[in-house]
Amino acid sequence: MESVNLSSTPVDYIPILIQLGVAVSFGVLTIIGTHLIGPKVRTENKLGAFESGVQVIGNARQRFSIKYFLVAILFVIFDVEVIFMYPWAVNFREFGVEGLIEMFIFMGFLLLGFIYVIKKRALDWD
Amino acid sequence: MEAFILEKLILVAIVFTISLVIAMYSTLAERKVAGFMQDRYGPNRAGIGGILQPLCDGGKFFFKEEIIPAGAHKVLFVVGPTLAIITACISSAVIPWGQTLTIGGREVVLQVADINVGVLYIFGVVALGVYGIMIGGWASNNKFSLMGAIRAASQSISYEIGMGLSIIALLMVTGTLSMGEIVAQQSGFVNWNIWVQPLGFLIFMTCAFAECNRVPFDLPECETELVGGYHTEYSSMKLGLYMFSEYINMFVSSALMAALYFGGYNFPFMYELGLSQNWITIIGVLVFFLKIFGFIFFFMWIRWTLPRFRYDQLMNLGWKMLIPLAIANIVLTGVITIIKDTYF
Amino acid sequence: MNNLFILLLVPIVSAIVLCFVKNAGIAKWLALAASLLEIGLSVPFLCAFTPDASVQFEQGWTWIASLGIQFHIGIDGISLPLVLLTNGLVPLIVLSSFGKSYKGNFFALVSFMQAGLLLVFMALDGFTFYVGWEAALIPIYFICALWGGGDRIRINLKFFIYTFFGSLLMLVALVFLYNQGDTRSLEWDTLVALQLPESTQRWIFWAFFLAFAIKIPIFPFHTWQPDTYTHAPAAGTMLLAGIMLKMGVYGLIRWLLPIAPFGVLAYSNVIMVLCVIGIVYASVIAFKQQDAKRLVAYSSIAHVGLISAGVISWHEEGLQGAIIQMVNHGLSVVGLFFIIDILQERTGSRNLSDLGGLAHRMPRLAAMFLIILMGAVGLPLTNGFIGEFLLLKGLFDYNLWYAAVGGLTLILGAVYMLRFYQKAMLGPSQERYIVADIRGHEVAVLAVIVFFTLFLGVWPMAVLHLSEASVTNLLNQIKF
Amino acid sequence: MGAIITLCILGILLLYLGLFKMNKALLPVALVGLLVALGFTLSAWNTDAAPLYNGMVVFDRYALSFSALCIVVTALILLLSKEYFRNISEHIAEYYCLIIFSLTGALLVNAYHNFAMLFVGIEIMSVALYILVGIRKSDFASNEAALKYFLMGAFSTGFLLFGITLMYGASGTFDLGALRNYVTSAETVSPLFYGGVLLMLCGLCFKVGVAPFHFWTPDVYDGAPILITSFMSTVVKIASFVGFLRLFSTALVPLDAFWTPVLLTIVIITLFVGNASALLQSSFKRMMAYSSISHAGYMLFAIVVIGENSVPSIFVYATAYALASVIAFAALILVKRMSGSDQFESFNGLAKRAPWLAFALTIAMLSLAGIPLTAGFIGKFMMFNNVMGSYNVTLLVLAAINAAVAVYYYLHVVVCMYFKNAEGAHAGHTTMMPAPINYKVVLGVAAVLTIVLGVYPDLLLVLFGG
Amino acid sequence: MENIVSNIQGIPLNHYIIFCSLIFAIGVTGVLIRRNVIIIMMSIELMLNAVNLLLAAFSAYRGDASGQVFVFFIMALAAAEVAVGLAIIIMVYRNTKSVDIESLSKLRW
Repeated sequence: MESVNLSSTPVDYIPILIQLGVAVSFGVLTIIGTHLIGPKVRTENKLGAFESGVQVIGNARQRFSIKYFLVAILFVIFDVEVIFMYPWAVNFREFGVEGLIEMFIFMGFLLLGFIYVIKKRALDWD
Repeated sequence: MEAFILEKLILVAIVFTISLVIAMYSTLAERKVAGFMQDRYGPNRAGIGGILQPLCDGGKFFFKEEIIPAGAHKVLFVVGPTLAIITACISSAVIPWGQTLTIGGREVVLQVADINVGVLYIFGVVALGVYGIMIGGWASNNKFSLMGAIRAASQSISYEIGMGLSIIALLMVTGTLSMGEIVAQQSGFVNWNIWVQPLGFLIFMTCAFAECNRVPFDLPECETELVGGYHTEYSSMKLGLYMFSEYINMFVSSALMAALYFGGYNFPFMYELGLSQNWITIIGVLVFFLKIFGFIFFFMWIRWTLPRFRYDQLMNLGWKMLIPLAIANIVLTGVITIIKDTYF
Repeated sequence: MNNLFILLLVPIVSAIVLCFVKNAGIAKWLALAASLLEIGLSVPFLCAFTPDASVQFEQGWTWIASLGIQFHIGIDGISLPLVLLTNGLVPLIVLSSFGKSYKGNFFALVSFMQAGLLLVFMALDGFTFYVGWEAALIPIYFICALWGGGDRIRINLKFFIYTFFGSLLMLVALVFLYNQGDTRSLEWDTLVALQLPESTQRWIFWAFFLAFAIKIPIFPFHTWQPDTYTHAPAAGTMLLAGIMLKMGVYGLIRWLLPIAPFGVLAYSNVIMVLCVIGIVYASVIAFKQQDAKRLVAYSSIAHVGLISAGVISWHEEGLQGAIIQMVNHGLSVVGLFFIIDILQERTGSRNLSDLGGLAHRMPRLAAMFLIILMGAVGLPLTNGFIGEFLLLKGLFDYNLWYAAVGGLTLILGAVYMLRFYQKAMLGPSQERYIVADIRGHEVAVLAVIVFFTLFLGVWPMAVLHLSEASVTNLLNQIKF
Repeated sequence: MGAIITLCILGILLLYLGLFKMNKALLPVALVGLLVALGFTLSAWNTDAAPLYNGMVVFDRYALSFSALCIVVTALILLLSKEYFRNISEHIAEYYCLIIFSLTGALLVNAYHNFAMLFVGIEIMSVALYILVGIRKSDFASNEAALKYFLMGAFSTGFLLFGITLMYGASGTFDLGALRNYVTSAETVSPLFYGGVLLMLCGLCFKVGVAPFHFWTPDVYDGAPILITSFMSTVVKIASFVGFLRLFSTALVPLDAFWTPVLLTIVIITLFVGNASALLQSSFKRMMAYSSISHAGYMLFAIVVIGENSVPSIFVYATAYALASVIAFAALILVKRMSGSDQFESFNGLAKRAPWLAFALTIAMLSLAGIPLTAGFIGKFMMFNNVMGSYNVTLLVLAAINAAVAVYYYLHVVVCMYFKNAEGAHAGHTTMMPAPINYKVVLGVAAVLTIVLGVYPDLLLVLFGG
Repeated sequence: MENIVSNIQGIPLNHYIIFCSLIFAIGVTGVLIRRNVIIIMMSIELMLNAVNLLLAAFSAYRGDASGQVFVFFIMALAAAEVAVGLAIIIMVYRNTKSVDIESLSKLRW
């Protein structure tokens, strides 16, 4: 535990950049490669949207259930609350009991909101 | 500096190749495991025991015609799978594959990048993964694809909360965000985090399954309902990239689980056997991969054992079970740690 | 017993009580009783008043401690006549409304206004003064707008905003004065003792003057007045012309002269010219009027022009004349407006061309009308005479030419007033009017007015000796 | 601090009461909670006001007095809400809860001693309001108001934050006390700091809605449900002003040579724009919106000339304004319920139908116009006095002109009530349906308070140790 | 921490300030000229992120963590704001079938 290396330099991130570069080039090259290699015979049927062989009706980009949206909003809120816990969790021992209680209060409020959301049946899919 | 970059370049190349190969052979393994579970052979024509099967599949992907539907958004349609494979490939950058290896007097750390926010990095990259699916699904202009994409997004963000919360309990134990540190702390056998965080691990694993869109959480692409979901309209290597990214994700999450909870490269009695550092490292790497393979097998095992969830069950599990459980886990961990620190 | 605060309290209480009285019959008697009680209460003040320069019956409480603002009231020789005038006219006004079926709220407003007016005349603190100043405005606005005629909404809004703007300027000046000096205070004594630099006094002068000039109103600021007077109900007009415009003149004497003497000095010529223009202009316009009420309204502008000129003239005679003339004008204008109201009620018109030959049908009215008219014109032995005489004397001492032009007011006043009387009362009788002579409360009101018209005409010292010492003191106080 | 904690818990309690279908208990519980919070606020009156929680908040008398005012006004507004919310939607508990949360934010803004708390307070206050403004989900005006309010609120928050950031960059602190030290002790104040002050000024001006950052105000006030408008134009506005004043009076006073001209310009523009626009309105609600802009201009006087009198004068002014606004909006709710319109015409003949309502509204209008014997006059007097302290005679004359203009539109409604007769469908109604008891209480309390404070303002002023 | 601070300090502070001001300005411009509500909202987020970046830079320069804590606050509240804002936009969209700011013209300023 003594040798905890807290410091991190931009140099440490260079390998990540390297890996990113490799990944990007892999993805792009593959796409280009298939584009060049594959045969191209275009027919109208082939270019139409696939709906299990049934006649396509309407545009696919239409409105969808509000529930998904609700989930997205809840995610935004809860995920940000979770972010608050990271620094606390890492330094949890230093904060001791007081920090624990404070975080419990925070989580208590979070939980109250959470229970409210559940009770409001915002997460029920029927 | 040049040496450092060269070293890292080689390491990246190795990691990259390994993950691609593992991803490729996971497809074979999957079919083999399926065959085993269902008491049949699985692929066994190409090469001995079907060993060349992935290569054939890959070749087929390349030589198939690529179709971009007329109604699709051309650019995004191509960007989708590319993004998916990129995010899949870079998430492995912070995983420590082994301890240091001394080659010709030079100490090589078997980790691409030991940054102090490794866990956050993984979360960030994993969160990006959903964009690939979302973009591809939306760009296809197909109802199935859109459905799949939305489900994927919804599912992955739902389980991300549970995952984050379960990791918090782990962080309370480890006190660091660096992957290297976390694994180094788990030397030997009794120090593995699984012993102090069993519940956290279960939650994490469940969430990892969901994040990877693996059965029983593969609703975004369930072929019986959505005919492949977000990749309904994809063909040739673009489909291949999606599948690749999925298997790489599986590989990375297995590695993550092994590293976070099962000691990574650590194995019992590693220091007691009197081995030299290089040997410990090499054995460690092998042990690590053994653990990874174990998890990959577990993934497949589950796939052929459990039926798929309904969507409401999926959401209920994520929100109403895992999140409260994860919070309870945090509370438990906090209380126990404090009590332990104060009284023992 | 000589408690000024009670004098203030009675109208307020009666106003609150009257608010709840729905019955018109009860309301008017109640209002009359209250106003008579008020007179009864003010008589002891007159008796106990020693005619010297001091402020008497003073009462003061801390009002807003943190701002150093006092509620401070008192009476001296200048305010006593006006207090008495107010208290004396209000019962007349109430009485004059007996013929109408006003409900309690009307009388409540009148009572409330009475309180505001009294506060203005008694105030010895700038804040108190301002409160009274505004408090008097609200009820008269409602009286005029609720019971008035014509385009009452627009006219009264104009009146309100006009006067409110003026008073805001005064507020600015007061706030400025408040910040001068060592202690934060709006006490009259403190303000008078300030001795501001001349340049400051100049704009202070304008801020105060505009507020007062709009209220009085002096020539270019008078545009609200004829319309408002014409379209207000009779009682409203009486309140406006009889008492409220005195607020402005009183303000000039009480606040403007002592606080900004250099300002007055610097601009007295300008003001004088305005007053004189106002006198001539209003007289000419009055002469052309067909509407009797409008005629009296313009005559009022002419009269107050002269009064203001007297105040500005800075002579004892001018100030004394202004004070007595305020009382006189209050009496006569109330009488005139009441007479017009009676005429309108009887004949349905107050247009001079519709009237005529009423004298022999209404002899009592004709007689009283004539006496009041004489008072307004300023004939000897009536109250107006001594007032106008003193005012002109003051003006004469100031500048001969102003006095000369100002003197026109006597001649022109006689002309348009007599024309009014002639058109309304004399001449061929209009057969279509079946009119009865005045009776009951009408007689009572007019008789009181006639009595005082003659009484003050014979013995003006009744008022003058009250204010003499105070005026002299005021003039001595102002140091150049 | 007790008050803020109480309110937090109260909000959640209300939410859960709604969850368990105890809608009847909502209002009583909310009022009791507010009472408790008020008790906490007042009980802290005589304690030492040291910054708490690492200098995050400070509950000095300044904060406490405004907190108490906000709580009282909220209680009055909540009293009006009894039937109001029920008519709008079934999510009543949420609205109570959101109002309480918004109030919590307001209290935080009142008491901040660190920019973090200012930001958090403003956000809590605003985010709750974004929702409240849009609670008429199917009403287009309400939607639009919510969207506009949200966009403008978020936009102004951006300015505020950039300002805070620049000030932090220059001084290295978010703490007001430390900021003051920086301003007074640094030999040269960094240009970054000046930029920060300007941007913060912009952000805060957006929040309080003064010209030229006012353009969202009328639309939002107009589109929002009346009750919410009344909350916005009273509690929220007051709290924003308090935050504004605290920043300038605590930290930025030494730089007044820099920001006074800017603020002075803003004040003058605000007065004229607010008044001139209010003059042209045919809707009472919109008129109130514009009048709130011009009142914001008057309240800025206290900030333009910061002195020992700033706090009491802004307090008295805010109290008067809040009481009058509550009366006005309560009356508007009643009138609109009957006539379905918030135009001036719907007030026609109100004096005959509902004399006491008309009377209360008249008092409110007179108070807003600043006529003596109402609280509004005392507020105006103190504001004028404040400005006069530094001999800003010109500003004062401009203010006087504006006050005279303002009388016109305030009297407009009085004119409608007393001097015009109802036409059309409502002409037949000789009496209005009687106001519910809670309205009577609110109107009565507010009107009496307006008069009492106008006659005896020491009741309030004594708080500031006059 | 020292390491990262020294590295960040390798870049002149002015560069951060100019860069963030530019981003902020882009955000402001976006709010003012774009008509799509979603894009306006994104522009606002851009403004906030410029602020975050600058705060982090200042914080690193001064070696004072409070700036970074502030970033946390901003992120959390921005999230709340976005959640509410999105809900409002959905509500408006359901009524008007449009996310164009021009369609909001019932109330006129």
